[in-house]
Amino acid sequence: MTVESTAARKPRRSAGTRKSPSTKPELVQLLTPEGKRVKNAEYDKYVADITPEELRGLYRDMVLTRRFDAEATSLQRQGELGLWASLLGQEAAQIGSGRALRDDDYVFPTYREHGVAWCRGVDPTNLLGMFRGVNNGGWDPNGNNFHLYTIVIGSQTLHATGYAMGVAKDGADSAVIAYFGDGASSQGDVAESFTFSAVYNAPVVFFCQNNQWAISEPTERQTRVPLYQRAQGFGFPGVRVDGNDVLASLAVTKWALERARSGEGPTLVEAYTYRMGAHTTSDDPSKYRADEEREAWEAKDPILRLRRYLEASNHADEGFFAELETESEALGRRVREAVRAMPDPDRFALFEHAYADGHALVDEERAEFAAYQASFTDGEGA
Amino acid sequence: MTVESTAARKPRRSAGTRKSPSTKPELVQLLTPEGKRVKNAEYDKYVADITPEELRGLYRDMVLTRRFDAEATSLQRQGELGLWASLLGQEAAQIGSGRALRDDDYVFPTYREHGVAWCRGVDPTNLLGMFRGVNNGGWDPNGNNFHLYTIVIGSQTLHATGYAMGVAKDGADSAVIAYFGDGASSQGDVAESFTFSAVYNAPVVFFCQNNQWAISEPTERQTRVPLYQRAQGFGFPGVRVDGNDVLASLAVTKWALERARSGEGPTLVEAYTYRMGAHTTSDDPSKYRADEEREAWEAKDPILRLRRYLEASNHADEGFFAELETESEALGRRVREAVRAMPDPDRFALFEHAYADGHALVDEERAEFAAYQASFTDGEGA
Amino acid sequence: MAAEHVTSTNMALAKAINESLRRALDTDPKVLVMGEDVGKLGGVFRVTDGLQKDFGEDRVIDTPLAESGIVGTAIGLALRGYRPVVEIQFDGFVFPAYDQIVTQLAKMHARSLGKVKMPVVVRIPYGGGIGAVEHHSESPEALFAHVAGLKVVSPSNPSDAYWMMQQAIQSDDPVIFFEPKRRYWDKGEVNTEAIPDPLHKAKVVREGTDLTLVAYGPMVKLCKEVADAAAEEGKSLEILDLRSVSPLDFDSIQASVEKTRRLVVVHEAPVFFGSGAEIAARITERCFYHLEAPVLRVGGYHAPYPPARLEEEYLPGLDRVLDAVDRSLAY
Amino acid sequence: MAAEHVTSTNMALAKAINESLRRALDTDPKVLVMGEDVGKLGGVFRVTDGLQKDFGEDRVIDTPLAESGIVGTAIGLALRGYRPVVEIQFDGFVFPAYDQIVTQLAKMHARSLGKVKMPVVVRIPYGGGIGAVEHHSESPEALFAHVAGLKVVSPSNPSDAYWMMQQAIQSDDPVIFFEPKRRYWDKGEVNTEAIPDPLHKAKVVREGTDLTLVAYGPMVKLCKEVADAAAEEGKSLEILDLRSVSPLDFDSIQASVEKTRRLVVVHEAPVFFGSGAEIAARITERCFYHLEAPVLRVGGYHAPYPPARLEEEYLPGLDRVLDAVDRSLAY
Ligand SMILES: Cc1ncc(C[n+]2csc(CCOP(=O)(O)OP(=O)(O)O)c2C)c(N)n1
Ligand SMILES: Cc1ncc(C[n+]2csc(CCOP(=O)(O)OP(=O)(O)O)c2C)c(N)n1
Ligand SMILES: [Mg+2]
Ligand SMILES: [Mg+2]
Repeated sequence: MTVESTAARKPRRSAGTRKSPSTKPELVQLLTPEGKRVKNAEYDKYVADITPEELRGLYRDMVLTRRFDAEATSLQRQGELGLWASLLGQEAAQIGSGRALRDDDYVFPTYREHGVAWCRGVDPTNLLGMFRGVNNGGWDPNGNNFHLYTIVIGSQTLHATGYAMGVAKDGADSAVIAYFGDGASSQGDVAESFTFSAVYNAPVVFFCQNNQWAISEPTERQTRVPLYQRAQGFGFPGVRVDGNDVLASLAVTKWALERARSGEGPTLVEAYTYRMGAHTTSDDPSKYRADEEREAWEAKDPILRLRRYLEASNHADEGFFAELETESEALGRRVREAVRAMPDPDRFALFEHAYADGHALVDEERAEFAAYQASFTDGEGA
Repeated sequence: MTVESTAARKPRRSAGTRKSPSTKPELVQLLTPEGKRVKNAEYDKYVADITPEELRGLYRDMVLTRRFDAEATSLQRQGELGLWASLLGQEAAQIGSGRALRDDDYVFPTYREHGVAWCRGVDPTNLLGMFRGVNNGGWDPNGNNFHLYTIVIGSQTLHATGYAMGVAKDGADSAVIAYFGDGASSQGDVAESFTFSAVYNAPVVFFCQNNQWAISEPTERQTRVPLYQRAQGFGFPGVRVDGNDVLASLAVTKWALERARSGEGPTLVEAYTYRMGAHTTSDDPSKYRADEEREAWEAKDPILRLRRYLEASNHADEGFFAELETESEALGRRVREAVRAMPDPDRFALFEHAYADGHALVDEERAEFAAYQASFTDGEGA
Repeated sequence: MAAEHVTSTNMALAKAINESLRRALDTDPKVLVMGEDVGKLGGVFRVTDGLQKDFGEDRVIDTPLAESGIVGTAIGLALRGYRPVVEIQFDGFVFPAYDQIVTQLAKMHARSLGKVKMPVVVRIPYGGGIGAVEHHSESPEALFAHVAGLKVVSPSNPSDAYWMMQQAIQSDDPVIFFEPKRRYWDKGEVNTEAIPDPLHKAKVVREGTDLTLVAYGPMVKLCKEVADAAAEEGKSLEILDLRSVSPLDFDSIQASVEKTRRLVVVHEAPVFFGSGAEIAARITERCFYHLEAPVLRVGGYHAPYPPARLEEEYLPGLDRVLDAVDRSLAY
Repeated sequence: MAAEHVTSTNMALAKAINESLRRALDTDPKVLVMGEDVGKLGGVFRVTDGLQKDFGEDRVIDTPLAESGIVGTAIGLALRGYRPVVEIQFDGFVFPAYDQIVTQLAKMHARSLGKVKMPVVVRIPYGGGIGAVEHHSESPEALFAHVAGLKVVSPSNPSDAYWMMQQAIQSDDPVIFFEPKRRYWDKGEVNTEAIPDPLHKAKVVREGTDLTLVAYGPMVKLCKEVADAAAEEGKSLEILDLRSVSPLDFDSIQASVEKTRRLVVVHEAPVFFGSGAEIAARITERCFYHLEAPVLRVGGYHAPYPPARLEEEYLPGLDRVLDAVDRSLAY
């Protein structure tokens, strides 16, 4: 039988222009772009006792993270790094959620969570190893309960879920947080992590930074309704937070972590934010997005917003900002120097760590490689 | 850092005992188990003009499908089939949805859609080839717009979505229906098919027969909320229908197909039903479920239910039922004989169809195989 | 193996794995068993029969129907210090988990510069000969052996099944454990107090002088039948049970080939890019001046696994292996 | 190839594929291009640059970020009569789609007893040498060649890239099209009116008498450098560009080896269970009495692809191949 009828169908709306059938999604916001503190009945309590010092701390975290990020970008331009994935614009989502964590919580990042790494106490220069090409992951995940960066999109959400299942088995009351992007939301693995975490009631928070883009694709290529709504069909709550509002990001993540700790299971947090830079230093956003979009988001800059609040509320003075500027420069310098001093790995590192318990073929190949290297008169290879 | 805190966590509820946070899900029902027609404001219109003859037709479809299914089960016991996956109990879901289709619609089944195959006009004996082990799929999918059975759980939902994308590109107004089970709902592929179909607004109906079991696992191992709710997080509607009610299954599927045809995009239909038999003839349900459960569902038998309605409404007389009995036996006989007469494939079929355009290695292996076969004096192999 | 005070029991291969899992669950609280239907049902082959009853739902875990999820969460559990043994229900259903296995499980240890271990066992009942429908009879071991970071093993008998499972669980590396499903019901002695051979060492299961047959998993039994038949014709075949596909014990194969000077490799998997290719290539390199004949391979054809009624034609059988033996000896 | 009225243009390999896709989109309305970022961006390597602009969003489709979904929906589109050319962004990201490729795409034609065709091309930029981060430099071709139902090819130069893509799109079988990403910017003549060689035929790209070098994709260029260097030392190497990994053109390799009597296979993928194993095994069988030396293999090690600063050590380079040539000639 062949299909003959071609009539009657209404013209399809091209994907991406389709509007959500639901009303405008709620966005949890505690600080307006102008730096005004707005009340929120549900989430205020999670930041009710925050001190001016802590607020300055958040500000400092964001500034230093941005400084580090800028340094990395410029190190890439100078050829010191092969690639860099900038977090520019996503500082509030990362610092807010990162500072909501307890030491015994565990983090599963993507490749862009430099701000979260900062909160965990991972030395920023350690993050650069993989981008310089000296290793594929340069820190001990258990050193700061911060897992390695994961490049295969979405994979880490399952690791986080499994880890959280283990936390529950241990009877511990720590929580796990899995970061992923708007693009990642389309991966089957992410859906499976929702299923597993819901079925096992695992103490995990799914933290989706919707930065509006997956390389060149806008979020409408991934979903036709707001992403936070994905959770309810799996039986757990989802909430959208203003990801450029560090206070709101902190509060909502605290709430979600508390749910995890108290046996309520998983939560999805969608942090609505914006990737202000290129996808990575290899990317050229001018091919696919207009400058005006970026400009509009600059008005919502997460750092500027908190600065306005700090200034208006007199929680920080000139001295603080000046000192931070100095600290910032020092960080940039330290990172620059550390990267330049980072040695290339020894060639025999090729064969190391492929296995924990060894493998006969690896031994054989290492020996052949050594003999081959030794065959050169200069002892150095070609 | 090690995780030390083990206190404070509430005892976790073991998965599967967790209750849905939502209220009792709505179940679309047009016929009660007792065969009473109940009104439904939304869906009545899709069966408003159904004739007594059509009702008898649905009944006949269900009876013959069940008869065929029983014959296949007994053919397996007799060693004529290697395996059989019975649809016992799911006749209404399959006949109802199958009869909602137009000829130019396209079906992507699992391995259990014998009733849908029946509605499409696929000769039932063709379904048996793969269970007998003479082929891996014995009919021309384009012959009846009924794709081959798919064994890898969930895969076909993506094929259906792609096919539907093609239908839309062609500007045709036909629709596509993808069958899958409650277990399949956990597969990443199913989630990805939801994403793709929503983003491209593809004319596809996802028809999930929730028969309460995925082999030995109850649906609570796959989800903690009713499955039809999964759809909303992807931006399209989901509805739960009484899958043992053939009228309701027909009506709801018609509604969903109409949505597809008119450019509204995908719909999820969860047909709430019960696998009354074993998972397959290899399975032993006594290992994991109580007889009482099955007995409770027997009271909701889809065929009995329609019979009660037909009888009470005088839409069918004794003669109809008697004649159907005879037809039923004849079908059983025909299937039995056809299966027994089904020849084993020629051994050279091994090499056929691996490729459409040929492959040098296959040619080489075929030639070697032929020479090897010819090397036996009896010309028959060992 | 020590012969004193032997606690040897005759049991089927499936039961031997069951007993091995039981022992692991019993002795190490970090060991978990996970998979579809592994709980009350005890798996479709009953390999995990009774384990959930005895160790609880927290240790023997029925999972959602999603293989990527099973392996992905097992990785997370391993990161938390657990030692998950996951079951893939049939060979053909490992592919949804392939990404997690290849890009995550296999590489995590190296990626972390050795900081995290991945003690995960992936159990896969594999191979044909049981008259099953599509996707239930495949032998995908080569697809794992090519991937660095994984170890790939396959026992051929109950004793090895028992001990290799113990060793796989104790390994800090991920082990893909291929179980020869058509041998699940074959019985053999299992001595649960033996000192096992190393996991990745091949075993000479029959000595011979004229030709070496190399096999693993389900094909070892066939090779014994081949050797019996060949013996009647006066040919003395040596049989090596490889047991491990990655690493391959080339030293043992080489030693045998240096003696017999002829080698035939037998596996169910397709010959093209199969284990036989790697063995042939490396052994030819190592034994170039010893080989009297090219290494011959007997295995599946380059075609999708056929329907059950054709599988006897597809699978290596007595005559096809004997034919290869004759061809080799004819050089 | 006819030399009269030639319309030959010098272009880069990436551009040649772009032109080939453009021609296919232009001539066959059923051809579709799908993948992540293939639209406005033109793909991360700009291989699809400008195609969406010229053929519209309905023909050149940006997909959600889900490789299984990409291949799975391409299968459905093929069932509906389309001929999708899908892009996997990098080698390491094909694995989420592996299940759909292996269990569905590869088997659909056989499963349907030939009733449905699967004219799907899966484009995969592959291989290393560009200093990328993890998962961006791998060569997984063996994992596809082992699977019956698939065809696997890889061009080494712009002309082949252009014509092999035309042929892959015209094929009714699924073709895994491995694009040598580090050669994307290499230029060469492309004659768009030529009569191309058959898709699965190897090409002698340099004649020689002392030893045969076999390679495909990115390694062909290296082999030419090797042959140049060897020539300076008075050694005459023949180079065969395989172009196709499944099927492998054993006849052409055999013909060359019968002449040179020595064979070295070079690929970036790990040697263990790689293409070289299959080539070595079969050529040794076919040319047992011709070979003066065992077939030697040069390729990646059995370790995860290393970080960029080590990749030159990991990848076959001039010296390593020359070393293998010397070892072969020393027999
Ligand atoms: C499985 C897989 N497919 C493709 C890629 C290539 N890739 C890297 S980042 C990216 C986009 C990710 O978008 P999103 O999840 O929104 O995260 P973001 O980069 O915006 O932080 C893609 C397609 C990948 N890394 N992994
Ligand atoms: C990918 C995959 N994993 C596992 C299996 C084995 N298997 C066959 S049927 C089945 C249960 C399916 O349950 P459900 O989706 O509810 O469908 P039902 O059998 O109840 O109709 C399983 C696990 C499979 N066929 N495919
Ligand atoms: Mg994004
Ligand atoms: Mg079910």
